[in-house]
Formats: sequence, structure tokens, C-alpha cells
Amino acid sequence: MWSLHTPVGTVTLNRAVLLVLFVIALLWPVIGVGDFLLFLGALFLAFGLYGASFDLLYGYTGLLSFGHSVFFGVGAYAATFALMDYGQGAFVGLLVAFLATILIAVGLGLIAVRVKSHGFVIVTILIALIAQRLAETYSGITGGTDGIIVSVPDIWIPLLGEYSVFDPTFRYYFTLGVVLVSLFLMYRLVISPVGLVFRMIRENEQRARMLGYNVTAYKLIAFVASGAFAGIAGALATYINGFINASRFSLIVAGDPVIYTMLGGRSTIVGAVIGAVLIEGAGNYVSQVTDAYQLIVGLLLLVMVVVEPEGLIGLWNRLQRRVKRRVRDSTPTPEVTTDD
Amino acid sequence: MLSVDSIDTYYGQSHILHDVSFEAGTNEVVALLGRNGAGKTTTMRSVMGLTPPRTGTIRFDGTDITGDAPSSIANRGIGYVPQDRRMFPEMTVEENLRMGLGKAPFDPDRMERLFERFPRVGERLDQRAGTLSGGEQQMVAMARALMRDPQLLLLDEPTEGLMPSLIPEIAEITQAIATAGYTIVIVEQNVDLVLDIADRIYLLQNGRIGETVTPEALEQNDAILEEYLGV
Amino acid sequence: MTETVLETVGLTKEFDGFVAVNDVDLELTQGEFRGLIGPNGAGKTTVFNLISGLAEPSSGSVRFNGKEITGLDPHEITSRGMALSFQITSIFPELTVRENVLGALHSGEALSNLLSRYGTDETKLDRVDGLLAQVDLDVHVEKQAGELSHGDRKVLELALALANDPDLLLLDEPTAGLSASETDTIKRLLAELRGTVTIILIEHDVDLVMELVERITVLHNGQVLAEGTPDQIQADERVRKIYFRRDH
Amino acid sequence: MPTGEQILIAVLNGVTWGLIIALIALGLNLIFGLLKVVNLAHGSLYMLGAVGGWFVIGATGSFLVAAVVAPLAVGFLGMVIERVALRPIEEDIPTTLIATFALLIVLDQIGLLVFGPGTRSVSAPIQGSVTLAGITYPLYRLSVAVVSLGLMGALYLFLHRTRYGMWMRGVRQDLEMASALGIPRSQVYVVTFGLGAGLAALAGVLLSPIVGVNHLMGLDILAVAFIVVIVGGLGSLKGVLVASLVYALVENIGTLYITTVDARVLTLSLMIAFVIVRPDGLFEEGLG
Repeated sequence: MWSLHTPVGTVTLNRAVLLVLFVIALLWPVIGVGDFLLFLGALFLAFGLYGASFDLLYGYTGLLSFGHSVFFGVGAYAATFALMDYGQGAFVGLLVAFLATILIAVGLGLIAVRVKSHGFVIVTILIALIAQRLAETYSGITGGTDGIIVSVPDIWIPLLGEYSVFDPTFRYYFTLGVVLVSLFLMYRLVISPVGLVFRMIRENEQRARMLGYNVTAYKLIAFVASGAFAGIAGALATYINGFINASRFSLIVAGDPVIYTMLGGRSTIVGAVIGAVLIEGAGNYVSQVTDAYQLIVGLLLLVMVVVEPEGLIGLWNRLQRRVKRRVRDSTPTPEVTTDD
Repeated sequence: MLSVDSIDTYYGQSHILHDVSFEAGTNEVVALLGRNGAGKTTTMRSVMGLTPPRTGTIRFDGTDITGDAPSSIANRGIGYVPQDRRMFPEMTVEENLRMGLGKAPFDPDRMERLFERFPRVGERLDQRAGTLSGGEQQMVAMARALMRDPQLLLLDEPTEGLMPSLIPEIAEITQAIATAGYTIVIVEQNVDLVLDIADRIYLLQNGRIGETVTPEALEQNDAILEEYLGV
Repeated sequence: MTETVLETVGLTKEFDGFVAVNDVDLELTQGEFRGLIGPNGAGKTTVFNLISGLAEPSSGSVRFNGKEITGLDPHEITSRGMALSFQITSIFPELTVRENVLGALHSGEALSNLLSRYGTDETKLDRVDGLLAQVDLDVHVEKQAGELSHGDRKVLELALALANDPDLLLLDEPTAGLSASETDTIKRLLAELRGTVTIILIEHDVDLVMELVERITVLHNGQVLAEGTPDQIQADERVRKIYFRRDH
Repeated sequence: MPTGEQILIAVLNGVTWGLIIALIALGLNLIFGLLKVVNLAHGSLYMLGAVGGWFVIGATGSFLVAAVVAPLAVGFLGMVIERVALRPIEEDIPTTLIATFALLIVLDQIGLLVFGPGTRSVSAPIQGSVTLAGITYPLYRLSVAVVSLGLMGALYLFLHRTRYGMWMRGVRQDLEMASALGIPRSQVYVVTFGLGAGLAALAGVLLSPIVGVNHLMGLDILAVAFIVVIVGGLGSLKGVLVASLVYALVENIGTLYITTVDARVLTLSLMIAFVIVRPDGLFEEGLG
């Protein structure tokens, strides 16, 4: 038996830590947190999925997208319209969000992946900015900044019966279920041969092309898959909030998954979820204390980008390695910076 | 003037120069000879600070310049004529010349005097450098390096890639500069030109200095020519 | 019967009025080992780019395995059985050595295996590990490619090119920047390949080419100056002259 | 059908807005052309200019002083940003981009902290209007257009007639060769970023009497600036000017025939269509 050196990306999280996080997520409603924390838990999981979908594109394929808000927003609105205008259920809403974002992603992807190297990110910014303007302009459809109140019909779960999304515990588990399934699917994608091609593109696009891969097609696949999961995240967030408005399309929202991923650690899928929970969770408390929370987040991101680009998971691994080395060597080692 | 003391230079992980040492005294012309890939251009780039050596020291005029930024090395008075000429293609010839000054002040008289040596450059001051022929670009590159009246001139393959008919002209200019009293380090494939102007020749092979010879000795020694240059 | 693997007819490339490659005809038969030499600026790398589709010829055509490939995208050309090894090592630094070769081997069929986990197909793994053993990289399989020495990277570069059993191997200076012992390793690998695959070896190191190949094409100023066996080329006065530029 | 007067006003509005957009976008493109930094914080620097100007006007009562002090201060801030935040990660476009996004958040929040929410108005230093071919037009708008045009001309002269401008063009064309000839590239980078930031801030001050001052005004202008930069061609100053004028003219003339909403969508669609057809923009290369 052999193992791949890096089953997922370049930095990985210890299985034990992952298990602990999973158990916490699973038991969150059981340990007696109040309704508000259940609401926040569900919302942050949806944000985490949004971050993870971005990581699929940036962390694995190396394509930095500043236009993910478009998928988040399109998913949210597609689900909203399915529910409000066509009287569909929550699952159909998710499916509609998934399919609508795929459609949009194929269209936008055909523009974005054709552009050379750094052109990609610039086109995605352009897409985000244009979407923002369109969403504000068509306030009749999007509800503008005032938004639309979304009422989600009761959800029927096979074998278990009908539940209301206003039940905080149900809402939490519903979100957790959708997020876990989505994360699992993304994980399967990145460990499939296609995922290997994604990483080859990230590492050396030209070489991947010269080995016979249609790099443009693979980039499009990554873009569309990533967008589709962002769309699901957008729909979930809307179900949880029961509200949607045009600011879903703002550039700031486009930057959110970037922050989650950079903080949590890229090329890990789960890092973005951790990042989202930490940032949004801390924000929820700190913003009650100080108005300057966004300022702190911005500064944190800046420091992260300039000093520790591998994120918290990278920092954790680095600390772990250092501790192990100390234990092994017994003599204290001088300050060593590992260069990976 | 220039003293390079056992430098080792890498491109990424690739170890290009091994323990290379050589010197150029004031008003001396020294040449680096060797086959393609022997490390001549890398040596020049190491001196300029473009690919700084990992170990070893480079002294210019008694000062240690190892690891300095290329711009501060150039502003100490080193003129650099790179391989492939490296014009600023969208600038005019005059602007290309002025770029050669770095932080040094502009001296119109000096530029006029340069045109005596490079008349074709003076005729094309307003032309965009990208539209010049290879030979003309080479002349601009040389004039550009001379704008600041350098204490040391680094010439990397001045006749390379030129049309055969142009080579004698460039060779002649190179000879004229050499006899004008500049301290020069030259890399050149044209063995005859080097034999004519160099005071001393360093032979490179696989990134190492193999031998140091005088032009006279090299001319007589076919074995060395065969070994280092494959002639 | 020997079949023609690669044929170029009147291959020409102009850049802004400068003719980098001028009317080059090449013909390679099955299993041939061809050297392509010439001084700096002779157009060797441009020929490499024109054959592999990295650049499009201004005129002329390239036929590969009997089919016209002029103007196709590089990935279409390489997926037809041409493999390339670059002068500047081009590998996937953060993937392991095994993943590098696995990725090269997957070429084209990754999409049909969307539901599988890469690296679980035993036949593929055996082939990857066999290839890595053949090039003496088997001790490094789990290492990140970026951690390899420069010489081993060049070997990996070669292994990437060999992964898909190519019909034609296009090598651009596989020994550039290598030490003498590293060069020997590559030389040995190339000697082992002789006859099993059609190879074009682009090199500035004339001695290396003379030792390895059956036929040599000499380029000068973008044109074919001479073609023949190593002995014929060595004896050719014109070749001596352009290479060494000594007039007396 | 719109009258000739209406068309004339629409054209005037289009040209004025086009010139102002161009002034903001020029700094963005100058920075991209030289440093290869896609500066998402550019709009925030523009906002800081307006906010800073508002404070200076409040303190001194002089618009002119504000138009000098605020751009200088923001320009200096730009230099610090380049040196501290961008220098360590330069040459990695995605990373610098994320860093400038972080800066966008930081600067916008600073704007909020010092200025507070809501929009405040600034009175124009030049009052009154002019009558041109039978129509009246606010004099200040016209002046801003003229000043924008003058600043662009000055920038052109700076790039082509001064030593520093020449260095900037040289660094852009061949960074390595420029350094090897003695051009101090880190200094050139710092000055370029400072210049771009200062131009954005100046635009902020100039525009504040027309659009008011608001801590979120940067995000609004960023969209337009980016669109014209991409349509005009990354790094091309000429392209930015042309794209800005076309953008503003189409939108303004469009409103005569269709609703404002539709005109805006039409303009955006045209720009998108253009990017699809020519992803590299109007002019691909060339600083100046």
C-alpha cells in the first residue's frame, strides 16, 4: 500500500482535528446553545460552503476569482424565485440554484478562462462590478437594497416527515447536511483524476497543456463546479436569513470567500469553512464591542496575505512541525523558518 | 578596478557558476571565453547584481558591491551592454541614451562626442529604438553604456546575432573603445576580435574558470582552443 | 519498411520581417534518433516551437504520423503522440514525483474517470513506478518535485515526456545547466531509448550529439546548412566555419 | 425625439463625465502598467481624497487649499502603502490583489470612522453657469472637465518630458535593463503609486461638490474605473481616455432615447460585448 504525499492540496489538517471539528458541528444543537447560536451556526456553515467553493477554484486550480458573489447572488435569487414565484419547495429551490449558477458560470466562464493569465482575475472583478450595478439598476426585480422577504415552505424529509425551517435545530441540521454533502462532493472532485489536472494547472499551466490536456476546458470545469456550489451556498444563506437583497452582489461579498480561504488556509476545502466560522463568529461578538470590526478583519487579511499566505492551517502545521522537531532533538533549535 | 573573488551563482536551484574568480585592473581589457552555456553571461549578470552570487565577493574600486541592487551598482560607474542589446523599444534613440545615465547628470557635450564614434546613432535620435536594425541597436546599446563615462564597461557579446556584414563595423568600434582607455570586461564568441584587444583571457568551462592566458599564448595553443571553444 | 513519423515541408517563421526559420525540410523515419544543432540564434528553439504547435509557422507545413498538424493547438498535437521536454525544466513543483508522472500518464482520459480516486488504478501505478525505476527516480517517488536536485528534475522532465509512450520525442537541450555526472545520467537514458522511439534532440553541445545520434541536421541563420551522419558533419568545412568563426 | 439642445447637453455631460472618469482610471492604469498591481483600493483613495478635502475645507474654508493638501496627503499614504504592504509581495498578481482588497476594507472603514455614515455636500468654489449655443450649463462642471483635461496633459508631459517620467516608461518596458542602467526601481515604484493615489484623491476633491462626500463613494466609482481600464486596455493611458469618453457619452446620450436604467444596462452590455470580442482591450500596450 502506498499513500499520496498530499491527498488534498499542499497543506492538510490532521485527521484527529478534523474529527473533533466534525463532532462539534454535529453536537452543536445538543450541547445546549441557544436559538441564536443555532441560527448563526447554520449561517456560518453556509458561508463556509461559499468559501470552500472558492477554494476549489483558487486553492486547487490557481484561478483567483473576485466574482464569486455573482454565483452566491444568482443562487440566492434563483432559489428565491423558485420558492416565491413558482411555489416550489426548498429542495427544488436548491436544485434550481445549482442549475442556474451552472448556466451562468458556463456563460461567464467562456469569457473569463479565455483571457490570458492575470486577465482572469480582472475579468472576474469586472463581472462582479457589472453584476453589482445591474442588481442595483434592476431594483424592481432584485428588491434593491430593501430586498425581498423570503418565506421557505416546510421541508419534507423522507422517513422523517415535515419540518419548518423556523425550527432552529432542524434548520441547523438541514444546513449541515447540505453543506457536508457538498463538501464531500468537492472533496471527491479534487481527489479524482480531474482534481489532479486542476492542481497541474495551478502548478504549471503551460506544461499541463503540453502534456495533452485541454487546459481551457478543465479551467471551465473548475469554474463551473465552483460556481455551482457557491450558488447552493447562496440559496442556503437565503433560507436561513429569510431575506435577500441586491447587496449580495457587492464586491465586498465577492471578497468574503477570499478572506475565509486566506485565513483558514487554501487548498484544503475545509480551511475556508473554519475561516468563515472564525471570522463571522468573532465578528458577531466583537462588532458589539467596537465599530471597527471590519477594520480589524481588513488588517488581519492584509497581515495574513503578506506574512502567512498558507493561512491558519499552514500556521498550525508549521507550529506542529516545530514542536515535533523540538521534542525529537531535545536540544532547542534556533528559529528556523521552513520554506514551504 | 574590478575583483571577483570565488563567486558561486545559481539560477533557482541550478548551480551555474562555481568558484569563479577574475580581475580587471584599471585600463585593462579582459575577456571571458568559453562555449555556449559555460557561464559567461551569468558572470556578467552576477557583477551587475542581476543574478547576485550566493557566496563569494565582488569588489569594485575597492568597495564590496556583492548583493547591492543593480541600480546602485550601475550608479557607481559601471556601463553595461547586455546580450541581445535590450533596447527600450518604444522609446526614441535619444531617450534610450538618456536612460543610460542612470542618476548621473546629462552632459550634452559628451553626447555630441559620442556621436563622433557612433555617427549612425546621432542621425537617428528621434527614431523609435524598436524600429532600428540589429546593428544600429548594438551601437545604441554601446553608446548608452558610455553616456555616463563609466569607469568599467561590461560588454556581453557585442557581435552576436548580427548580420555577418555588420560584424566588422561593430568589431572596429569595440576595438576603438578598447584603445580609448576604458577598463573593459568582454564576453565574445569572435575569437579574433578578442585576441586583438584583450590583455588577458579567462577561459570558462561548465561554470568554472579553467585557465587564464594571454592572447599570444592562446593563439599558439590549439589544444586549449579545442578544449574550451571546440575550434 | 520504415515509415515517416514527422515531415516538415518549407517550414518558415517570420517575426516582424526577421526570418527566424527559413524553408526547413525535415523527415524522420520510425525509430530514428536525430540531432538538431546550430549556433545561438540559428532557429533551433523556433523549430521546436513550430513542430509542437507552440508557435504557428508563417508558411510551410508539419505532418505527424501521416496527418497534417499545422496550426493545431499544442494540446491537440501532444495528445496525438508527440511528447516534449523543455530546455527550462517544466515540472509541477508542489506535486510529488509520482503525481507528476501520474498526471502526465492520465493525459486526455481524466474526465471519464470523474468518480474514481486518482492513483488507485494498479496498472497505471505499476507503469508509473516502473518508469520511475527505469530513470532511477524510484527513491524519490513520494518527494515533492520542487525538492529534487536540478539534475533529478531534468530526469523527471524526461520521464514526463516518456509517460505516454510517445511516437515522437522532442527534446530541447535536456542537459542544459547540468554537471558532468548529471549529464552522464541523461546521456545513458537517451542511449537506452535509442531505437525504441523516434527522437529529435536539440542541443548546443555538439560532442553530446555526435556521441548519441545517427543523423544530424545543422541549422544556421534559420536554414538547413547540412545534414548527414556525425562523421559527415564533423568533416564538413561549412559547419566548422559557422561554429567557430575563425577566419584564419 | 430629443431636441438639439437636449442632445448638446447630453454630449456636454458625456464629455465632462468621461474626462472625470478618465482622470480616476488613469491612476489605476498607471499603477497597473508599472507595478502590475490591480489596485482594488483605488476607489478608496479617491474617497479619502474627498473626505480629506471636506475636512480641510472645514478647517480652512478654502477649496483650493483642500485640492492641494488632500491629494498630497493621500499621495503620501499611497507611497507608504506601496512600501509597507505591497513591496513584500510584489510580482505576485493574485496576492497583491488580495492585499489591495484588504486595503479597500481598511480604508473604507477608516473613512467611516472619521467621517461617519451618510452623505455631506460641498459647495462648489465656482458658482454660476454659462450659456453656450443657447443652453446653460453649470460653470463648475465645465471647469472640472477642463482641469481634468489639463491634468491629463500634464501627466503626458510628465511622462514624456521629465527624467522621472522617462524612468517610469523605461521601468515599464524593461525593468531589469532599467535597473542595470542605474534607474532606482523601488523609488520609481513608490513614486508611481503615490502619483496614482494622489490623482485619485484629487479627482475625489474635484468631484465632491458634484456628487457629495460619502465613505462608500469609492466602491461606486471603482466599477466604472475598472470597466474603462479593461475596455481601454490594461496599462494604456490613451485607451482609458477613449473608453471613458465612449462610456460616458453612450450612457448620457442613451438616456435621451430610453430610460436611465436601460441606458445604463445598454452601456454595460456594450462594454461586456467589447471585452468578449477583444479581451485585451482597445490598446494593449504603451504607457503614454
